[in-house]
Amino acid sequence: MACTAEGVAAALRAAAEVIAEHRTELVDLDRAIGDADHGENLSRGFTAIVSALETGVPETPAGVAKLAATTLISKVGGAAGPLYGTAFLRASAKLGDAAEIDVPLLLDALRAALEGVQARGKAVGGDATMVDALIPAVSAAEGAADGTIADVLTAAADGADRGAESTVDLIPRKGRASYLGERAVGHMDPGARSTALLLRAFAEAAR
Amino acid sequence: MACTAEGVAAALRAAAEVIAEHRTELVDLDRAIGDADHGENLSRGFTAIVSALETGVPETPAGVAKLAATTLISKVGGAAGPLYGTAFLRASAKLGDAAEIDVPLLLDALRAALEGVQARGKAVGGDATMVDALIPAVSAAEGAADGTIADVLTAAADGADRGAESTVDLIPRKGRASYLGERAVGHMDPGARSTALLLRAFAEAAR
Amino acid sequence: MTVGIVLVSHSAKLAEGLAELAAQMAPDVRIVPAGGLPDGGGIGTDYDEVVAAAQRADSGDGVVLLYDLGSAQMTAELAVESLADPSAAVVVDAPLVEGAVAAAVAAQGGANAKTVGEAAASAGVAP
Amino acid sequence: MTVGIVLVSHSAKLAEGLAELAAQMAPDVRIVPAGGLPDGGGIGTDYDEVVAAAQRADSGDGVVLLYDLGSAQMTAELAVESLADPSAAVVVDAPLVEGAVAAAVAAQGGANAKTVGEAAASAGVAP
Ligand SMILES: Nc1ncnc2c1ncn2[C@@H]1O[C@H](COP(=O)(O)OP(=O)(O)O)[C@@H](O)[C@H]1O
Ligand SMILES: Nc1ncnc2c1ncn2[C@@H]1O[C@H](COP(=O)(O)OP(=O)(O)O)[C@@H](O)[C@H]1O
Ligand SMILES: [Mg+2]
Ligand SMILES: [Mg+2]
Ligand SMILES: [Mg+2]
Ligand SMILES: [Mg+2]
Repeated sequence: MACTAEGVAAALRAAAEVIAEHRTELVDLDRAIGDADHGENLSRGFTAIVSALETGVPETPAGVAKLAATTLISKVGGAAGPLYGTAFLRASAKLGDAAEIDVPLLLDALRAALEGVQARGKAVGGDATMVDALIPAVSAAEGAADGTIADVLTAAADGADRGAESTVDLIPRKGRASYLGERAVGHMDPGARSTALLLRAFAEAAR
Repeated sequence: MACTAEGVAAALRAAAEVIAEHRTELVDLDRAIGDADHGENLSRGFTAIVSALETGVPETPAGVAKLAATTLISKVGGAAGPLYGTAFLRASAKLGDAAEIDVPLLLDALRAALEGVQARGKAVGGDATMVDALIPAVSAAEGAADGTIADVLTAAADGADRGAESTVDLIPRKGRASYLGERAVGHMDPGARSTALLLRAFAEAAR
Repeated sequence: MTVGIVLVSHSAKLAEGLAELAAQMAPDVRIVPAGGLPDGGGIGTDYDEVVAAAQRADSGDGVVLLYDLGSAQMTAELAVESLADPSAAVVVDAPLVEGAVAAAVAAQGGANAKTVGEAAASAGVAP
Repeated sequence: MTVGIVLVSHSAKLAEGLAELAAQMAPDVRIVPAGGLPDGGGIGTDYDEVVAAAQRADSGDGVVLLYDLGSAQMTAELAVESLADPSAAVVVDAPLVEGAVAAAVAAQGGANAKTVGEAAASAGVAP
């Protein structure tokens, strides 16, 4: 699938399906160390993205990313809203008016997304948040820069999976889970898990 | 009027009337540096005391004071409730099972009331609270120890008037008015004013 | 069993909303709001409601009371003094919202009353 | 005119109750609650409501936004960035209830946005 506006829209629709499938899993992860709404929050957000895309797909990949951003910001209702919203907003800014995303642009967008999440939430690596999925995702994507868009996104998803796994052993220092301190150890961060799921959905859509 | 249980009940009824008459004044004082409810709060409390006394006057002065205490604590709804409530509670404890209050017992009760207010609210003299009315009231009462109950209460009321006046120039350090800092200067503390009114009502009732 | 929490506020809505918020992360903790004057009488504290709330919040492991303003603190302290066992309850100086969430999470984790109170008292701006 | 205040909370009730409480001592200040998900949808923050609240709270002298939890802080910050003039509003790290009362009193006294924010940030346990 070419990484045009339509391609990005298709990837978001695929992501919405994956989120719907994993809604209960994300709720359960969040129940253990948070407030049991991460699956619900993202479902609400991605369902709204799908609806918005039905009304009309913006002309550029940047436009689609911007629509995803504003929708997530308005609809998610939890920390994931401003965080993923800012990620898509920063990615959109990088995409500019390109009609199609190529690998260098994708890498720029991924880096911008990570920077956006960190600017918004002030988390660093090791704080047991979605940042711990995004950091290895971006590194792995950079390592796959010689491949296709699908290769880059698959590498990113693999990195995010490893990063999400790494949060199991961490003491959370940001977000609600930080209230639990050591009691959170042994649990995967729900936001890190959803980051991995989203990147996997994007990678599959890019095949 | 003898300072029996009936006498104390009569003094409380007189106080309720005075509070009703000065309700707007107390509300206005509290509007300037607080939340405009001190007159309302005390009205509610003293009206409830009058009702409770209609059901039956306790047998001892201590019993009447205790009834006033518990009623104020339950009904006032603002800082004055726990403060005046504790004052009457401590006074009641001092009164023990005496059938009539004499001057030494009255002085003990007044001192206990002041101590109770300070224990409850942690205010000291100069903090621009009802404590600034009570401290000179107790001193003046002690200075009139050679007189009658009415003399002692009149001296206390005179002291409280001077004390209430002194709060005009103070920067509040306790209660809501403390949020205003220097902006509260120039205003009389509503609780100091109500303390003076109550003592004056008791003094008149004792004539 | 867990330590109970009482939220003493001048506003019924504030206390109820905060109880819901804190309960999100502490489903097994008794978090009892005690806000406003009786019978929808508006802004103020209700001593009798605070006493009742402290009794209801106690499942045998003690109670921590948090408050909004100074007069609510005094009401809470009087309420504790009136309990059958005043040592079973403690009024804690803490930022109300931040303290309630921290206390709820600590109580959910099985902490004792002293630790729950410390969690509230040391709660700062939210992470 | 006075600085406006927005109370960003996960709970509609909490925000509304706190707005009432803070308004008691600040009758001339625009204190706008922004709590809960849209349409009674429960606990969460509503970005669009926060943006609207910040606009409504501003009478020309600026706005101070306070929040309950970290995700409300992020929502508030995004809302401020979206304003026509983001420099007219500031999100302040403060204990929500104590900060709101202190900020309201400062605003009522005619303080500017910087001073109102500082009053909130330095609010501790209630006097
Ligand atoms: N300050 C932060 N920085 C980065 N990620 C964060 C931060 N706060 C929360 N998160 C992420 O958000 C996830 C929770 O999202 P969600 O459940 O939607 O929000 P909430 O905690 O408001 O209910 C966490 O698992 C974590 O990955
Ligand atoms: N900590 C305190 N110590 C002594 N007196 C206090 C204290 N806090 C408040 N007060 C008194 O209470 C009065 C206000 O009473 P009221 O209006 O009934 O209470 P609230 O401030 O809760 O509305 C003040 O004028 C002051 O005299
Ligand atoms: Mg959550
Ligand atoms: Mg949530
Ligand atoms: Mg008052
Ligand atoms: Mg009041």
